[in-house]
Amino acid sequence: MDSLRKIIIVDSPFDPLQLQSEYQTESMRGQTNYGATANFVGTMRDFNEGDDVQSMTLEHYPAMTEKQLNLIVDEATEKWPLQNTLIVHRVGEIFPAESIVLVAVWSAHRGAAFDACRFIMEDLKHKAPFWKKEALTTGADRWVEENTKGY
Amino acid sequence: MDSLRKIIIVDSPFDPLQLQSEYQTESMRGQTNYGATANFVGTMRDFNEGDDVQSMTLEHYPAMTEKQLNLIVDEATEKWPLQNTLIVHRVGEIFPAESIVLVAVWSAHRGAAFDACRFIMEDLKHKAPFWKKEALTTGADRWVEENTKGY
Amino acid sequence: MSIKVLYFASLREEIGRGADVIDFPPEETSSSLSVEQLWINSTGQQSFPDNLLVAVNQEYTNPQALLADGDEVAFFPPVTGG
Amino acid sequence: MSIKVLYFASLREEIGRGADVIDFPPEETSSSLSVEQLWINSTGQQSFPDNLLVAVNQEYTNPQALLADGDEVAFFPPVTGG
Repeated sequence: MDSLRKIIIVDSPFDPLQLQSEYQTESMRGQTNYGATANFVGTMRDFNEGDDVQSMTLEHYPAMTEKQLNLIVDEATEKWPLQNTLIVHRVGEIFPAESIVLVAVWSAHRGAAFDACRFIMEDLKHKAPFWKKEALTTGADRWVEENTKGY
Repeated sequence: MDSLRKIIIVDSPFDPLQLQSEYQTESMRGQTNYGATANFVGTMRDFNEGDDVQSMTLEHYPAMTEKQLNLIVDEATEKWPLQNTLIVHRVGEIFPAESIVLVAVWSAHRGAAFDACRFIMEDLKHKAPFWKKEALTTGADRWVEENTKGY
Repeated sequence: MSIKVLYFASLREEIGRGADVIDFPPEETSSSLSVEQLWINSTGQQSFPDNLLVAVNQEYTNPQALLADGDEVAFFPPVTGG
Repeated sequence: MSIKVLYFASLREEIGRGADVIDFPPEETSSSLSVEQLWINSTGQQSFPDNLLVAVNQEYTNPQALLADGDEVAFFPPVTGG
């Protein structure tokens, strides 16, 4: 099944629901065949591993990032009948309560939408070339060494 | 854990992402302790069980609906550490591409947000007192007899 | 004892009405009235259908549950929201 | 043969630079150059760390993969996006 997707890397604050809404308007206007949309928004917290975090810097590998995210969407599309996928990921310096990532998936049925959204999110966390460096309120910097478990 | 929730039954078209955005602004402004938001939007399709559907009427049992949805959120809150939950459900006459339902869940971690959003959605489909009657393009009416599988 | 009975969706259409108020003389319910007895009494049907759902005072229950004066009992088919 | 090497995140900071361009004289790579050999050559380290990730031309591969002239090889720690 041919699946549409849009992958956006942004280096300034973004409104995930606004972008999802715009994408739906521009890409699915007049479409009445999707019944299920599942999304996930990751937001920067002000704590991690017991410490207060003041800001974070998200580094990535630009040439690889979109390529890898496209591979992940390809794989999801092979597993589930998806109609559209939108991925937005922030890079650069970011502050608590700002959005880090949006994954939104459109499908005819809810099972596929839920499964695919979660699959893409987990794969993104484990394969997409992004790295977080936290600036603690103590003044110290540290690289996040691994992601928390998603299941 | 005390969990905030908002449950809305609407009888005219609603914009699920707009409502989610507004709820987040009014209820979580300045909060920086949630890292994960998972949502699900159910949209009316123009087909079901092989037939073209022109419109649908959603009946419900007003006195029970909110009570039951609150019980479902209570149960989710016992299972997972949730910070906020928003449920919006449409009733009355509805047309293809209009939103039927929104379930949005905020938590510190993505596993809980994904699990709880799906749990609430499935429980809503199996326990909340809503019924769909489809008006087919052939002019015939029929009650939807059961929901499709969610897993 | 007086019971308010509600019917929803396809059941409402089959039965031809959305609500009944049923008053039982005290001698008929001296011991107890179950949901199933109410169903038979209010609809004239012989038994409680397998896939029929019932809520008493807006909470799910089963056909063997006993009723009290003033209860609101709702009968309905499997739900299909969401 | 010329290879572009990139380092990211904590690895970039440890190594003290983000990129190398390494030119191998033809006689040194007459047979084949593996990712692991490149790593040892470019960083001076003894072996390929267990949790080190590598991508050749922006796709994940393993330390035994063989390189070709013009490849872009990226070394980086476990990813932590999302």
